[in-house]
Amino acid sequence: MAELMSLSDAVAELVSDGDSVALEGFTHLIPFAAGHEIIRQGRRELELIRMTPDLLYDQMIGMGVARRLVFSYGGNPGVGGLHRFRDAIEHDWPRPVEIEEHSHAGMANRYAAGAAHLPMAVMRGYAGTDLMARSTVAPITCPFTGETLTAVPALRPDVAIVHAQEADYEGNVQLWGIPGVQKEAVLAAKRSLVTVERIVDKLELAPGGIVIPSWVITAVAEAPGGSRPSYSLGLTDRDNDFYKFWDKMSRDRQQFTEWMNENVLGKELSKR
Amino acid sequence: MAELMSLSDAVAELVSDGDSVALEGFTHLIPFAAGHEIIRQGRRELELIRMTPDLLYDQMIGMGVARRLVFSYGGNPGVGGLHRFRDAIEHDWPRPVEIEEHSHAGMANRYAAGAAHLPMAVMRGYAGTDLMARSTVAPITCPFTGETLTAVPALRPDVAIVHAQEADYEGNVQLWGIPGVQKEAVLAAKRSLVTVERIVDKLELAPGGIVIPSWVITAVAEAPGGSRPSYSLGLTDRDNDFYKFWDKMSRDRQQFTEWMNENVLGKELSKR
Amino acid sequence: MTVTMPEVSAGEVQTIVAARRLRHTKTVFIGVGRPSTAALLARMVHNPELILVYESGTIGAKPFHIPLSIGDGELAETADAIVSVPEMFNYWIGPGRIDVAFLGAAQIDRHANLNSTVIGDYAHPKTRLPGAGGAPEIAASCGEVIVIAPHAKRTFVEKLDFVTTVGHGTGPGSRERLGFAGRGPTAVITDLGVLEPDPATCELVLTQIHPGVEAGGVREETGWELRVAEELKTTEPPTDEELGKLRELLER
Amino acid sequence: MTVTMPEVSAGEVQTIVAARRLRHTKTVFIGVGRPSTAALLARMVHNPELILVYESGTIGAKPFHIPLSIGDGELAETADAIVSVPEMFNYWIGPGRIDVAFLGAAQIDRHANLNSTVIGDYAHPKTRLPGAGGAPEIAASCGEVIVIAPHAKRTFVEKLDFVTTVGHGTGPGSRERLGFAGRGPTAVITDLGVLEPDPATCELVLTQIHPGVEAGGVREETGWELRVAEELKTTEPPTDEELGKLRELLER
Repeated sequence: MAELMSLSDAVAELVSDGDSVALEGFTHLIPFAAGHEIIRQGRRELELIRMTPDLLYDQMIGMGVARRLVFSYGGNPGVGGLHRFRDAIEHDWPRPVEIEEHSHAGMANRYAAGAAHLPMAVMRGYAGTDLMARSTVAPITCPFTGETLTAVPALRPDVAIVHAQEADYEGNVQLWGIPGVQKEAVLAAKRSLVTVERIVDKLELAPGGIVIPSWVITAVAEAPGGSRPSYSLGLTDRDNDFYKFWDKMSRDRQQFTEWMNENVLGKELSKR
Repeated sequence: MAELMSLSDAVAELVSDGDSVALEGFTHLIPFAAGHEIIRQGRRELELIRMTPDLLYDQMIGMGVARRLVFSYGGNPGVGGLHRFRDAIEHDWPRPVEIEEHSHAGMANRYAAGAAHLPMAVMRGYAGTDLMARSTVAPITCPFTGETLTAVPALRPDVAIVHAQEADYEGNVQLWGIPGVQKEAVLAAKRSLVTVERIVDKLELAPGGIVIPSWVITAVAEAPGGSRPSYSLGLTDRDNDFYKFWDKMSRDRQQFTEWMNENVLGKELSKR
Repeated sequence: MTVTMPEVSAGEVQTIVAARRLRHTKTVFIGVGRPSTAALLARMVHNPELILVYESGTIGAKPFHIPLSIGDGELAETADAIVSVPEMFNYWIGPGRIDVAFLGAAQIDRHANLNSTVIGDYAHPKTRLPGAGGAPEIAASCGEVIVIAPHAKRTFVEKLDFVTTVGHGTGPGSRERLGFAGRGPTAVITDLGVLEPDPATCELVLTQIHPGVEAGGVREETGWELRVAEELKTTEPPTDEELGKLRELLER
Repeated sequence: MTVTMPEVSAGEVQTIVAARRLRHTKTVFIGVGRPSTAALLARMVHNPELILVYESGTIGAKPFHIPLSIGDGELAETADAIVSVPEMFNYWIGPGRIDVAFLGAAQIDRHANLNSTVIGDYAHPKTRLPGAGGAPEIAASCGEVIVIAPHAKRTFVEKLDFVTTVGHGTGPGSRERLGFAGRGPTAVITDLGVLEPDPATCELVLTQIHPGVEAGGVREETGWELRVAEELKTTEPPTDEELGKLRELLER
């Protein structure tokens, strides 16, 4: 059964230096509060896994948390590039970051294979691209048709962290809206943390609701607003202005560092 | 876009003699009305595909509709065997039926591969069993770990038929409760028919609701009560007594034939 | 205390013994019939937190009535989560998330391999049975398997007519060679007693007999030379609570 | 009629031309930015039934505002169906259910192959770009691909620094050899004109120029010897309705 913990205790207990960590959420429900807590606790040498690094990994990379990055699209959605991500890859600042990149279809299938505890998934993809050589995929032949397909290796992170709208006191979690690969990430990981907007007495199945039962989750932590500047459908709105602000502000290393010091490191996690 | 049709027109248009036809619904939402219409229209030489043949295929097999059966569990759930299914396999009555059998996991993955238009899916399964030789599966080696897995060939029926709670006038379909492999069956098939309890002005997303958009469905037909004696969660109840009654009644060929004549062939489809 | 109860049937004892096995189980995978009844009884008497998983996709179902099918409406209405069949097998059963699976069979051999496909020749069967269903992958992957079967010579056979589901294969090492993650069958609970695999040989041994049953009688109903454990236990008789709750459940 | 309108920008023409391409399209797959604007405009002006599919899993979204991200709340709230990312790629994009996909790129070559990964050397890049996202599989499987890109020499290059997405590969037969089901790029719409692949060679040819643009100017902004179609068309100027609706959309 999932243990209800404070966010700081959960991060302290679940995430260790050197771990492979997937913080998932596809545009929606991105677990910013948890990522910030990882930064505050000074974790280092993490392998960060995420389809769309988004501002969250831009922040974590810029703060030197990551040794390695596994991803499929490192942009600021609808705005442009990610400057800390670029600076790390182009200029090794604040430290060199090793990268492994995939397509979205590849990453999604890697999570699905991980959730199934299979060593791989098969798909059509990567064919003819230079990604094939830069990635970790392999051709595989269909025994029935002879067609050459692509095998992608399963993702099995040490820890998966996702955000959801709500949990009950037993640690059952419900999310609705764009589900991304959150369920797959939780089921693929060895340990998992779900942060939630609110804890309720009883989950009422919502339209489009997906329930992840407590017994496949390690820890649940309440973190209201924990997906901001991303959003939790029905409860908070996406802060599109912040995404635009980030594009300007984060171009400069010093400005970035000051912003993080003031807005992330300086913020004591409110006691709950 | 799906065309709204009467059930009899839809069956006449979509199902031809010799087709491979999957009528799916896992305990829940079994499309009995559509199956009965196939019987009434005298279709022959069908390859019937279904994870759990259930009473529906027992009836269709007993009426001589099937040339071949692809399945994974041919029982009367919670009651016992299927007497018409057995009589066909054991004594070729009313005609010989060729069989291809799988495990549930295998069939589910075959549908999933079909929905993806991939030639196969990989899984762990069948290993060590006599099913391996009686089925259509093949070993496949993971290029990353060397593990021997099992490849199952995709299912791509000519027609899939499923039942759902509701559709709107544009042919978008919503179902809730146990989803089985209905969505996969529709997406795997070349043509599809969805029968529904009711047609509504606008679909309101229900708790646990799954929407299949109109544009991947060929035809939608209203068929209130169309899943009886199975059920449509929230609208009709499973007629457990009928499942028990069937076990007794259907043991005898003549009783079965009389029952079908009276209750299926004799019933003109009510005009809608 | 037990004197007030009417006579106990062998089937009732079988169900009660199966329920006791779930005392410390977190998640159980069940089909319909006796396994389902046993799991519901376990939730009532021994383990109210027990999580029931049915292959219809209902996870954490809490039925008040014994369901007839594995997909009855009450299972869907009371479940914590409902998933599709592909998801059930790929994300839940395959990875071994379920601790205990109850399985039945028409034939079982000394290594707890199961046949639920056919009696007689495959192409010209004497009796065509329902087939595999979820059993092969459930038995491969769930933490452990408990088989529930009526004890009779035609069920406990020297050689299966068809291997639908691998239990311990041909003995030690079989499961590992096949890449199975689960421990396989740990008990076969019948209406006469309990058989458990010998840790050294994986051969089923009679380790427990129900009250009023003799080991000799069990051997007679077994189609191979059944070994009897040196320390043969006798099943503790059903308590008033177990029997009362079971009958309450069956009458709902 | 058009005299009342203020001057039209090249970007507006590009968006309007892209929208016109969707007149008879059933389903379109779109990212954010100009493609999204074009698809919304097409729904307003040419094709109210057009079905928008975003890789976030929102199928049939009907946003009133131009979304900033492909997963904005309005997309989820107005969608006919929402699916997970694995389902989106496996059940919807892979099987070629989407008729037209709009894609962008930082570099494009004469066979309409795309680079959105890196400028310069992969290990020591001059500019690290976002990467593949969904593009490789979208371009392989969707019915056809329309590329939307600004027309500049650094974008239309002789040789890609990295092949992120295969358009027509090295020419005729490439897509078939790779097993791609979709037809690949059928048009590249820029702020100067439209390029379309020559059916015989799959090489992009300038087939249409926007009002006020000269073919020579387009060739100058192209990094290879751009061929010009014998019958070079000129883009029909935006109508009042197109321009009015576009500006209305951008101001919402």
